Amino acid sequence: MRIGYYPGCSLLGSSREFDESTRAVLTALGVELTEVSDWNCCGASSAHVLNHELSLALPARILALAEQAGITEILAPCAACSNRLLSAQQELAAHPEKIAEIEAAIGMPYKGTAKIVNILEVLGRLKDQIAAKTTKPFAKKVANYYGCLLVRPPRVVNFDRPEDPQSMDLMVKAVGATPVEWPFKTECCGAAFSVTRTDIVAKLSGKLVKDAVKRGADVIVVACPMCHSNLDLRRSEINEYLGEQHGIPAMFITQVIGLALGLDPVALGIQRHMVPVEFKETAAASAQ
Amino acid sequence: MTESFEPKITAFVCNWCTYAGADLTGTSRINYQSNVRVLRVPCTGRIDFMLLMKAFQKGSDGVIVSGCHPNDCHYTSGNYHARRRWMVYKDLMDFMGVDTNRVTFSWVSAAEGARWAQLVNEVTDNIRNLGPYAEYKALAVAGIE
Amino acid sequence: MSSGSHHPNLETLAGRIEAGTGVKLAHCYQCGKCAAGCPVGDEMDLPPCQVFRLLQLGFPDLDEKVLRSEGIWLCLACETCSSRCPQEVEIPKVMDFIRGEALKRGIAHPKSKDILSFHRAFLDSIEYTGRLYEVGLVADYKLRSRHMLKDVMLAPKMYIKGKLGLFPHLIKNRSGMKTLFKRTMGKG
Amino acid sequence: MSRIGVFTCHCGENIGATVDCAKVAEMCKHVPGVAHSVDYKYMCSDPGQRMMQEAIKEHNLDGVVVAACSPRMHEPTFRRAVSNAGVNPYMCEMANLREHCSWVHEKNDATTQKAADLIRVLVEKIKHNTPLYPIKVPVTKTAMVVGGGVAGIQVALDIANGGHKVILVEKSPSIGGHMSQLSETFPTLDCSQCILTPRMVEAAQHPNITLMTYSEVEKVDGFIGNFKVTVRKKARKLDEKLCTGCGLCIQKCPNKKISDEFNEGLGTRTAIYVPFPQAVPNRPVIDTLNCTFYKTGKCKVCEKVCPTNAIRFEQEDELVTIDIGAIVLATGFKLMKTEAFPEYGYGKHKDIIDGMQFERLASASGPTAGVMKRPSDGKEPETVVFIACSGSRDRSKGVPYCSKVCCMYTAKHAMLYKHKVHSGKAYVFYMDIRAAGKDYDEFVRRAIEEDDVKYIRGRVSKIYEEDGKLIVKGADTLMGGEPVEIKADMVVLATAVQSNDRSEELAQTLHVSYDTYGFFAEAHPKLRPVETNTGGIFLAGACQAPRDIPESVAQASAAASKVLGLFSQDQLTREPIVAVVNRQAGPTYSYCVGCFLCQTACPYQAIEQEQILARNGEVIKTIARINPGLCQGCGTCVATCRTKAIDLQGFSNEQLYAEIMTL
Ligand SMILES: Cc1cc2nc3c(=O)[nH]c(=O)nc-3n(C[C@H](O)[C@H](O)[C@H](O)COP(=O)(O)OP(=O)(O)OC[C@H]3O[C@@H](n4cnc5c(N)ncnc54)[C@H](O)[C@@H]3O)c2cc1C
Ligand SMILES: Cc1cc2nc3c(=O)[nH]c(=O)nc-3n(C[C@H](O)[C@H](O)[C@H](O)COP(=O)(O)OP(=O)(O)OC[C@H]3O[C@@H](n4cnc5c(N)ncnc54)[C@H](O)[C@@H]3O)c2cc1C
Ligand code: SF4
Ligand code: SF4
Ligand code: SF4
Ligand code: SF4
Ligand code: SF4
Ligand code: SF4
Ligand code: SF4
Ligand code: SF4
Repeated sequence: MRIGYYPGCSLLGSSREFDESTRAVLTALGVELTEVSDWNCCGASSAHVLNHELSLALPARILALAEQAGITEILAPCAACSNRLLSAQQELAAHPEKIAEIEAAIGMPYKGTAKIVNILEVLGRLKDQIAAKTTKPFAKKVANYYGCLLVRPPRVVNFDRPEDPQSMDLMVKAVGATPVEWPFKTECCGAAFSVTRTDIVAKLSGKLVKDAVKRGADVIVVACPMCHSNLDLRRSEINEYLGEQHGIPAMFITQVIGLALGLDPVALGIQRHMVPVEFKETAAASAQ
Repeated sequence: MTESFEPKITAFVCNWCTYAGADLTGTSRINYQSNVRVLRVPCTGRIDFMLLMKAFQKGSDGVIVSGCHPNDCHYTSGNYHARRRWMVYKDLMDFMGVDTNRVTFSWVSAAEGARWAQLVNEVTDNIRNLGPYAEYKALAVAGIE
Repeated sequence: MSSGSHHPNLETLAGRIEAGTGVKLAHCYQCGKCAAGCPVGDEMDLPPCQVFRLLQLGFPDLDEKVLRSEGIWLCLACETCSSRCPQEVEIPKVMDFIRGEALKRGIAHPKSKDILSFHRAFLDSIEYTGRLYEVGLVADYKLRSRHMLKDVMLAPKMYIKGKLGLFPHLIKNRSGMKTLFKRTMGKG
Repeated sequence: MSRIGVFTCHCGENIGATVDCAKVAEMCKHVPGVAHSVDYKYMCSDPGQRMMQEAIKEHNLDGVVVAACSPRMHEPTFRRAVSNAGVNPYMCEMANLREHCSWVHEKNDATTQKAADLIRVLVEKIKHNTPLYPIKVPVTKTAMVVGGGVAGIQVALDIANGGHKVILVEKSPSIGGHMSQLSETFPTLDCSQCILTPRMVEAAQHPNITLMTYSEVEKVDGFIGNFKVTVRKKARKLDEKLCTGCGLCIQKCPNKKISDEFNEGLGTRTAIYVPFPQAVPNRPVIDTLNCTFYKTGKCKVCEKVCPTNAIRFEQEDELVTIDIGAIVLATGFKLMKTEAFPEYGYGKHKDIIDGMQFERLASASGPTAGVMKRPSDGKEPETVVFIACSGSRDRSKGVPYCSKVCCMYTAKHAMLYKHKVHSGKAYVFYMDIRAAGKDYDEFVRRAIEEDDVKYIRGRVSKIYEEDGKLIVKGADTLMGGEPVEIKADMVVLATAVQSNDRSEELAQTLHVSYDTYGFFAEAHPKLRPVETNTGGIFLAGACQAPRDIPESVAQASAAASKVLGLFSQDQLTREPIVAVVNRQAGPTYSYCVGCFLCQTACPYQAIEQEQILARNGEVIKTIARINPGLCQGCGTCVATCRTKAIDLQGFSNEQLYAEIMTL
């Protein structure tokens, strides 16, 4: 399988390990990634707050570049990116009269034909292969955290169920993990306020961490760099807010699969987490 | 456009709504211009293209088609079919060179006596402004009948 | 014959919202489900349903109350409300729109400043480099918001973990980026 | 050459003061075809009519134009008059000189001219009129009622008491419908079974009523007064005549763990079962999907224990065709399931139940014998949250309408709960309280004021489980959208009332219309609420829209009165204003080219396909044929037909063209 690749900004910086593990896992599964050349930021959680047209133009440039490179399908691992790309693509499809102005802004023709997929969709297609190649089953209890942007708004993303989604649960099962039943799979972590309102992040993410622990999870698994930042980078604020120390790690789904496939933990960027990826009793067993 | 031109207006109306509405105009003694000649049909669904064309052929300067409001049709959906057909008629007439400004589709219910008077007056004035439908003769010669 | 076409009245805020977002305020029937599920509903001075209620009446003083509120700056665009709204009202779109309106009129809530500083810093970073330069963003944000101390503890750790690039990633076509910003933001 | 008489009426001053009637009469004399033209002061008066009848005889008239008031006023009068004088009534037309002329125009020459024009138009029309004769069709005086809920039972009893035969077809093994599942009923809180069971028994024992339970309508042919209905009697797998309903088989059936429909999945039943103890008829059926014998070929315990040897494993479905004069649809509704609520867990929490499940929990004959126990662990719930409008008034769930009964049953549920668990707390999330019936609002107020049910105006966004409690996240819009969180032990969703499964299919079988949501459509929402567009088919109860019991029963009696009205005639007489398809001798046979565009356009399904056969039975041509019993004379088909193969009697192309040509 060949597929276009749009890593997005956070995968170059604060969430490098998502990029590393995505590349490592997909390479191991024989997927070839063609990175969109000279890509720009999609505008993420800021552009739409300040300027609607900008929030269309930034994603449109990325899609136009992909089109130029002959890419028909783009993987955007970051849930925020894929959500933004989809929103812009759909709005322009519904309002073709806006395209001319956007083309003028980006200085390129825009067709909006490339299909945008998230990481769970791509992994989902490879599930059988993943299960077959699993050499070190990830025998953990997992709280799968999908966050907001992967499944919402359903009219835009049209992926999985908007409440209690299942795709990640099925994926971790395929590598030997046990998903826990928990109600906060798609509850907001505070995403966009990661920098500005850490108090809100601590409160919202705190609720998630606490409940995941309470329901017996060994690890929280995510598929979005923003969720990960909030659950990992902001853990000290969270613990401070909760007045409790929670060391439950937050991992990317690609890291979980990578470990199960027997890939080198360093290549998966496991060491980059603020909350160390350590498991109470079973840790040693699975590392072997 | 001469002041003395008195247009000939033909109205196709359904028995249940507009005909009754026009009756109510009478019972309420609301005056309107006398140029209109009403032809009663059971339902606007009954009105077909040829009837409209014949009316023009016979020298009508304007045509009114009026029935029950959507959803009020005595025959449930006759006016629905009529409405759909009118769209097609308009296109067809346009295509044939008939001046579609001379056809007015409307709804007048059995309770809208005043509305009927208003409609007839509006259409009469409008057609009076448009003048006699002389062009039709040319069309007729071109063989569209 | 009544026609279905309908033109929003751009003189009113409700009309501008409808024209700008496609959301008709009258669709909201005040069930409160949005407020009930909003992760920051209890932090907001005006929960989403109240925002809609105040706007629905079309009284200028109530419109202004909304535009001046803090709550509209707290919306995370998490889409919880809109995915559950029985009337399929796209609430976050309206939130985006009215924040813009508040800025234009210069009556945005003072607490919006931090949030705005962040978004401005974010967009500036993209405008000049094409991509987000996180260190630059944080530094820039701190300068703008004057929250100098916040997060200083985190940065070195992130650096050690290889998560903070000290140099921005520059895209090649930076002039293209400038044009893009001029043509979109330029319109204000 | 026609001999037409024109009679111009002055209506006293009404016409005469504006229109120069004498001049009109004079002008009409010169219209070709007119043999006689007079004016008179009051045409509808006795002397007026007599004058007209004498003129018909004297001048040997074959057609009459009465130039007077609106035909909507006096057309029947004058048609009767000419008929009495020996002229076919449809050879009489009325020119509307009053409502359409004298009352609405100035007194001047143009108005008089218009009056004359109106008459000339009709003179031309009459020249093309043909005598028409009222259509008579016989009536089979047996009614079929489809659906044996409270509405169907009421219809059946009313018609049967009116002296006519009724066949009551019910798809499930017993009649009773949803009402038999209810505990107590608003607004009086009387026991549902207590008021319904006697009716069920009465229906079963009525000499005029034949019950066909466990049966479904398969096919309907024919038209008003003359339907042929094919009913599928599903195999009960026993001989109903031999079975005494002793219940031994049920006691002994080893297969006891089947989820019980009557108890909405809250209880279990056996493979051979009666849905509930008071079932009518009290005869079991074997559920072949779950019976061990049908799955493995072994068991037959029921057969062994049956004292009357009634069990028949080999029994097959049976098709019966019955002549029916009128049909009443009373197939009721279904409730939206809790699975339809993603935000409330897609139905996975056992303690989130729907309204009907609550009825079973509250019912003395239910799985808990009326003791409040929550489904998950059987504990008495201390806090119960009721959510009104669950799925109703909710575009995102495809049900924008109000389900009408849930405000009331939610108040009832909260009250019943409080009566059973005195220390319990009951909360109702609602948007509006719709309690518009007699004693209804008082009922809701009682729940609030006397039973201390807390009403919270807002919707619930999410429910999740934590530590054995259900966390209900709502908001109170009367407090400005303040989030409200309640830890509940049980949640009852007042889920939407929806059209029954396969109701659209049934509507198509019967050729009745249905709305976007699958409810059957009435002929007119205000004036013909129990009739359908199809003559002879009527509606009762919740199959037409969400309804409560009082309304269902009222509508049932209304439908029955319509049927009795129909059955009071031996023959139906209908106006002959119907469409006909052109027929002629071979080789053309008909202009009809068999496109059947007309068939799809006809709102009454009055158009059938007819094969023209050669002598050897070979089909030469398939053409349209109008069933005059069904045709209502709208003329839509005429306008639709491109080959002008259909015409409408009384408003034929020829007649209308003639009118136009006179303009
Ligand atoms: C939870 C709940 C509580 C309620 N409480 C009250 C109350 O307290 N008071 C009150 O007045 N109302 C109450 N109602 C409303 C009441 O249930 C309805 O008004 C009533 O049941 C409608 O009766 P029906 O005969 O029209 O339909 P149903 O009761 O639905 O009966 C229809 C019958 O037709 C049968 N049927 C369906 N399809 C076919 C077919 N194709 N062929 C043959 N048979 C078929 C069905 O098996 C059923 O027996 C309540 C409703 C609900 C949901
Ligand atoms: C402001 C208003 C607006 C409404 N709008 C609507 C609407 O839009 N749609 C709708 O569906 N409904 C509407 N309704 C309701 C509607 O008017 C009633 O449902 C309907 O009129 C009831 O009809 P009825 O024959 O029962 O009673 P009525 O219309 O009251 O007729 C009763 C008749 O009985 C006569 N009468 C009374 N006592 C005696 C006696 N002792 N002896 C002989 N004759 C007697 C009266 O003179 C009267 O003619 C509206 C009502 C109101 C008040
Ligand atoms: S959920 Fe939708 S309808 Fe309900 S209050 Fe919020 S915006 Fe309005
Ligand atoms: S999108 Fe905004 S208003 Fe809606 S639930 Fe999320 S934070 Fe609240
Ligand atoms: S027939 Fe009509 S117009 Fe003539 S007197 Fe009678 S009511 Fe008046
Ligand atoms: S045991 Fe026989 S007689 Fe008794 S109920 Fe069963 S089938 Fe009927
Ligand atoms: S044969 Fe079937 S119905 Fe009869 S006893 Fe056995 S399982 Fe029950
Ligand atoms: S009856 Fe009441 S609860 Fe039911 S849908 Fe209507 S308003 Fe909602
Ligand atoms: S539309 Fe005319 S030609 Fe076609 S089937 Fe009907 S009658 Fe025949
Ligand atoms: S006249 Fe109307 S009802 Fe009769 S067959 Fe034609 S379309 Fe059907």
